[in-house]
Amino acid sequence: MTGAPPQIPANEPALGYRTARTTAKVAGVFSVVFLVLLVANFIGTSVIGPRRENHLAAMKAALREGEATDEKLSEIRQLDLRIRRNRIWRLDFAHKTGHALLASIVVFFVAGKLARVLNKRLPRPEHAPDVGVEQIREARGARWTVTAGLVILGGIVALLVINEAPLAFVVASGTEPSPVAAVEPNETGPSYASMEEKRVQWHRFRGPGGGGVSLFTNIPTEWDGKTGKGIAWKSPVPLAGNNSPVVWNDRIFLSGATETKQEVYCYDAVSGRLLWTGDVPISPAVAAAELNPMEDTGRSASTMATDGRRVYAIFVTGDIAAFDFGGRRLWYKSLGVPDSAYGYASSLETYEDRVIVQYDQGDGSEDKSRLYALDGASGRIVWEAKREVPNSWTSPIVVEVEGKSQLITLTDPWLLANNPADGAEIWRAECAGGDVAPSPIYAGGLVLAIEPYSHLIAIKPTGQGNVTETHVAWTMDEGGPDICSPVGNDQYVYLLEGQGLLICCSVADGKKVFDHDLRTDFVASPSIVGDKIYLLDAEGVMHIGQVGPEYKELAKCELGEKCHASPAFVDGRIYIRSLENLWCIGGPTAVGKAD
Amino acid sequence: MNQPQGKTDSGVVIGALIGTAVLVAIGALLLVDSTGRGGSGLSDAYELDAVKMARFDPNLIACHEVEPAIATGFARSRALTLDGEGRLYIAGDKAVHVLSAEGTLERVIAVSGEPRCVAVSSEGRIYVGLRNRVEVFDAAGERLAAWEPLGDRSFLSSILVAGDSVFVADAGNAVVQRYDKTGKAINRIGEKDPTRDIPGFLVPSPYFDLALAPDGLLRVVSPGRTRVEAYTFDGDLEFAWGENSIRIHGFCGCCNPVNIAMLPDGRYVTAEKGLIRVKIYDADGTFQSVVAGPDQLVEGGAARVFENAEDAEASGFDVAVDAAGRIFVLDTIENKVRVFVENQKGRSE
Amino acid sequence: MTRSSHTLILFAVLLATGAAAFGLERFPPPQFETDYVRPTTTVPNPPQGFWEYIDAGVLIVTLFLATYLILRKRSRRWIFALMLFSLVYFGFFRKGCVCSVGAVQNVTLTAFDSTYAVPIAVLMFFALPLVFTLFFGRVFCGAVCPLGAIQDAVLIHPVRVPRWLESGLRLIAYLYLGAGVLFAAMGAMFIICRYDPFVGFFRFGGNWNILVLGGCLLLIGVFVGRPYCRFLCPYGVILRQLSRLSRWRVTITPTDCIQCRLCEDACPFGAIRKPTEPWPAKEYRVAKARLAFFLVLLPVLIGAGGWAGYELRGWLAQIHPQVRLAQRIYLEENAQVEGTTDASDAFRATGRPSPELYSEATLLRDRFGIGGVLFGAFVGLVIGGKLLSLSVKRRRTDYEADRASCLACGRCYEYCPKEHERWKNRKERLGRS
Amino acid sequence: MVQRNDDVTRRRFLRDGLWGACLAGIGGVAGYAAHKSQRTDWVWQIDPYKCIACGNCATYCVLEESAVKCTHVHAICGYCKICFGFFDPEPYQINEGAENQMCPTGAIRRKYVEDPYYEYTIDEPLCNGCGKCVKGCNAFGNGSLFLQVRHDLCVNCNQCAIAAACPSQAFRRAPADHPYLLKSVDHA
Repeated sequence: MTGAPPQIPANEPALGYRTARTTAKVAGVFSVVFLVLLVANFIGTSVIGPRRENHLAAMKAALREGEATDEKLSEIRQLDLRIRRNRIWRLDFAHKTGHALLASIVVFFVAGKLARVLNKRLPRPEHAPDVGVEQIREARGARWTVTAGLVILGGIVALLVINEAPLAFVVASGTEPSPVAAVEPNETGPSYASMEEKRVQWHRFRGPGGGGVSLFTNIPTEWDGKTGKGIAWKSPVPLAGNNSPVVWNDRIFLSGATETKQEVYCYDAVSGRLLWTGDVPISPAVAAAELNPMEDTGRSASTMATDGRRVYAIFVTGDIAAFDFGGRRLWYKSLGVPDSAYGYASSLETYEDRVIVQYDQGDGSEDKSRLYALDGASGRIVWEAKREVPNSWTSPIVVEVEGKSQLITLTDPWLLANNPADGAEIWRAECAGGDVAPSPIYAGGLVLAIEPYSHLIAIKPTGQGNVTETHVAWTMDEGGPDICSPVGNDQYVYLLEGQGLLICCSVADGKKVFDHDLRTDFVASPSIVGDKIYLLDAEGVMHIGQVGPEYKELAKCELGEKCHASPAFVDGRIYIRSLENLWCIGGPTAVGKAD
Repeated sequence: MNQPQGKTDSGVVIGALIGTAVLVAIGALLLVDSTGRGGSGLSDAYELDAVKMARFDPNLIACHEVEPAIATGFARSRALTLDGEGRLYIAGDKAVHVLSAEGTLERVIAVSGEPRCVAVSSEGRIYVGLRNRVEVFDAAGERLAAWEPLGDRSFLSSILVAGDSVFVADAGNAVVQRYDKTGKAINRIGEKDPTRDIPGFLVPSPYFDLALAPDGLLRVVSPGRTRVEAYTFDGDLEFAWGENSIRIHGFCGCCNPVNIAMLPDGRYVTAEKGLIRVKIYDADGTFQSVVAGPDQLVEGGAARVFENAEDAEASGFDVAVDAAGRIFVLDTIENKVRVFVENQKGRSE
Repeated sequence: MTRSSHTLILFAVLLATGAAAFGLERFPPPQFETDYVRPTTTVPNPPQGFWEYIDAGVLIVTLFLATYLILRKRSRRWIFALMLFSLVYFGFFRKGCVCSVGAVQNVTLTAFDSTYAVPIAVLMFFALPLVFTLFFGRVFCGAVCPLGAIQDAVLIHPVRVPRWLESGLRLIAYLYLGAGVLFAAMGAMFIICRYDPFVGFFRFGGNWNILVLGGCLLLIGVFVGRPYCRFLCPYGVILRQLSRLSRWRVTITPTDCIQCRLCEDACPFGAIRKPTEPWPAKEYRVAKARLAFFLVLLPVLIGAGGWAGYELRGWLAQIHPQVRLAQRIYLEENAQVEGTTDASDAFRATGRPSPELYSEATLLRDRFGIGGVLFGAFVGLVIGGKLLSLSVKRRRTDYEADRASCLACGRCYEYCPKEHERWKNRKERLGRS
Repeated sequence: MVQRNDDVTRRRFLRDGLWGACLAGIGGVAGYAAHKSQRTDWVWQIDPYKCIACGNCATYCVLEESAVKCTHVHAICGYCKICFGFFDPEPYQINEGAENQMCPTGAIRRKYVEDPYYEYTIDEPLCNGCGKCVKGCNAFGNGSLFLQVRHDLCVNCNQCAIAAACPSQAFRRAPADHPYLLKSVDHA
């Protein structure tokens, strides 16, 4: 041993030790006093305060019932003042006492520690017992305590497992409810949303009527995905898909799929949180069918649709399912694996409590194409219309013509109008050929249909039977996009070619008004919001133009991610699905000051 | 450790101290309030108990509900009126729904904006008040006219056709505007005018209703004064009645009643928000009976409105009366119309 | 402001608040005849964000300083001074929030909640102490953590906690960590913050129960060195394991151990390990068998833990307010309880159908099932691993600080005669120069 | 001996590997979080449309005097003569006498502006966040009174104690650059 540690004297406590000890004791006493004061104050606040308040309340009640005198009034006011003053005084007292308590405790510990240091003694190791044995014993002891801990834990677990957690609602919610139970409990209202309700939502591909026209005018025109300006939130979408978001109030729905999984997602419009994920099974027939959709189509190109109560999704496999807004799957069925050259891509539409499926497949010779209306609550087929047409990639629209609903579908070569109530055909016109993908729209009282690479044709939807000879309003031969659907209002109709050529015609006569080359690629369809046209290119840049006789660019907003899906425009917000994320544009979630 | 003397003694003390501390700590931990039922910590004296406030003598209820309620088909319904044949005209969202007396939807009239109020003339014309303008439709739903919009401050909340005049209650300007049937302004009623002893309407929220009484006078609600005022068509204030009280005989809150309707015999039906209650007052303004109280009218009772800002804002129920004296209540929370019939009448029929 | 921006704001409010698509229309306020001016609503902004970065900067500086003081300067006084500074700055001045211990949950929530992202400063509070521990041992615990500091400051009369008890109690910390991460991941609550025993002292207020809990822990801390750090701290558990791998660490002696035994009782945290002695021959045989048994037991424990965690999902889920609410609503709807609560009233006031709530809560319960499996398996792993490590013979020739348990407080330095020699030498060297 | 050396090297290799793995793990977690991270901090705030004014804000806050206070947006206020945020449900008279007030701390001031309007302002230091007035104003009036977390008082706990006790889950984390969720007006 070389050199003893300093400041450790032999046995005599160092100078000041006693002072430190006394200080510590005094500080300790003070601490206790302050603590008692605090507790007393707390008790006073919670016991005496309410008693006085009740007295006050009784006096007030008496005042209302009986005769009021100035004395009574002033008595009440004085008591009221006393109560309020007392409350403030007690708060203040607690605050001060708290600080005093802290100070005395600090003094106590400083003095205590000091005393300890001053009274430090040289360590005198006792005779070491057999270290080896001791270590073995220690380890054994520790093992036993850990084992004891294990046993205690096991006991608690056993106890809890035996007494099942009180989660009675689990039974009520049920994971796989029967279709009977799934019928909306809403007994008074209709089990579907009215057309009027739908008009202010975005319940299907390209919004109400499928025309890409939003009734809202408060849609943002400025954002930047990189800096986050104007972005309310963005949330990752687990599985890829080219389908577009649909919106009902504060819920946003979209789907995604891989070869092994088909999922439906519901997001919260407020937070962007993924509220639930729904699974759609893949029918066993798919494995045998060697389904091989084109990569550009993907496995979930069909946009979902909702009737305000339930939401429906169909996938490239022909598997269709319905969910309630809480994420329960109501039913599921396979419509048979579709025989589609590029992969099935038609989106869904809803009519009353039905979901409409355009199911065109094959080459037209095998009698396989159908138009279905399924019961939204059960999935049962309400009606089906056979049609001798080959596969198509357009989406059905339900429009109101002269107060009656028409279900319009575009195929090769027929543009067909059916009665959505019973499926009966109303009229048909021969107008397109080849592989049709752009969906028909209804604008300016005309149904407009595109034949890719060829022309745009306008049909008056007022006829009966074959109207090819009688009801063609005009044809515009200056080109036809192969993917993007047209968009139009009462004055203009716009065509957007995949490479960025925007053609504008007059709805009245089909005369070209202008064309304008945006020089970038497009997959998403254009939309009109008020007097603005929104064009989302494949790189995620939104070109916002003025609707009018010439193209005037109003703004250009970048998202910074590639986009294939058409955006949804609802009530101050735009929902855009990029390849990876769902974006909500429309300012931050928190809002600035009121004026 | 290095405690030469008194080792065992201090050991016991320390052990006891630690043991106590451990027990107290565990106790404190287990007793941490995780219920969220602490409330404001104030005594009951300061309680604002909606249920207590909503309470009234159930014997005062002199009506019963008939038929199932009629769905409006709106997400946000706003106003209700009836025509001579008992058809219901309900304004909501961006349309007016015309329902047969049995409650089947007959016609949907699309309106260019959100309608706030609706009235039907004897010849079947439909006058729809939007935020600051009036649109006129024929019975088939064809738009006949759109009157010149009023200013930005305007906020139309009620409309009434009486004889050749159309009266529009403008809550934003707190005045009743009288038009002829072509939309030409005739005069303004109820503007503050000390010379005519008119105090001016007080309209703190977008509820401002008027009705035509069998005596030929207009009845206009001045909600901020919790009273009903009677005016001639030329704007002379004849009389007024109404008392502010949370109790059943008065109008509660700061701006009630929100809507009124006149029974064929000249009695009033009033609707209040906040504490949603529909009551009947006799022709001189004396409280008579209750049609329905908060517990009958709102699922979840009075507390629901107190606890939900959205429901509170939608709690201005509209009332209408048909020729037979049936009382129609437009539930703007659940978006349906409920029908009530007075008990005596029900029996005598 | 333009009219359209007003509308935008309104709609944004509606969306932000989850109101239905229809507008809650506003109504023009009264027009005043007098020249009364409507006051504007002013709302004070939160303290500037730069404080966070100052905090992070102070954290880095204190960590480096602590490393220097502990590993190079080897001065208990300086370490104590730095510790007091940390206590005053991170604790009393910055009110103890955010701390590294709680930051575990923020990072977890980031991974599981798409709407939440941990602020950079909080991320630094989480990651920096871990990195430092990986290099230098638990210097964070020694002189930077305000929770450790407040306990260290009150330690006056250390008593020895038997090894067996210490090993057993430490399991609580692992359970706490697992639960903290689980509940943060599920978005239920930050329990580590909610039950933080000392933060109430830093803020001069808080839940009374928690204050009492903190007071008790401090009272215990007068005798038992840093009870929270040793038996409860969930972050300490991570630091423990990382510290086992640290590049540099606290050594009792600056040179080599002369087995003088003076430091034997120096550590109030029981972190000084004695040199080992060879086991008796028969012990080896038993030890081998035991080791084999525990090796087999480990996967069994993990499996059993996972199973138990899954089975307990219903109980675990109940800490989530949504699940409790669903349960309450169900009971009320089926007339199994009397009356209503604020929560159930509030739910009913939203007008949402209860089945929707049930399926949401069931979904949550199922997610707790997955979380429970992982949580249970983790606990199984910890217990199994603990039993294994207690059955392995370690070889130590000197007195040394246990890598995992050493809190780097520097108390043992002055007990080592070699240290005094170093001081003397340095003084001499200084004197010569 | 040779074997022992092997053992030691193997151990060291294992230990180094583990060390590297831990460092990489921390880096990975930090990297992932940083990738998602935002520069702004989060603060707690009350969604006024979810708040049911249960009163918990007055008692559950860790501060002695709650950081939640009543906020009044005058742009929404109707300047009612009879304000049920101010008056007792059954006031004896319509004046400012203590016997007629509802606020337990007398934190609302009523001031005559002109016939028939009265201005109401919150005396913030007195307000304890109990939400009595919020309930009254919501139910009967325009809802211009509502509770907000005042960020000059709030210490921004990582887990807000009131949020944990909020029965309507009205508390949520808001970005620090938009720290308030005010009710707003559409005067368009």
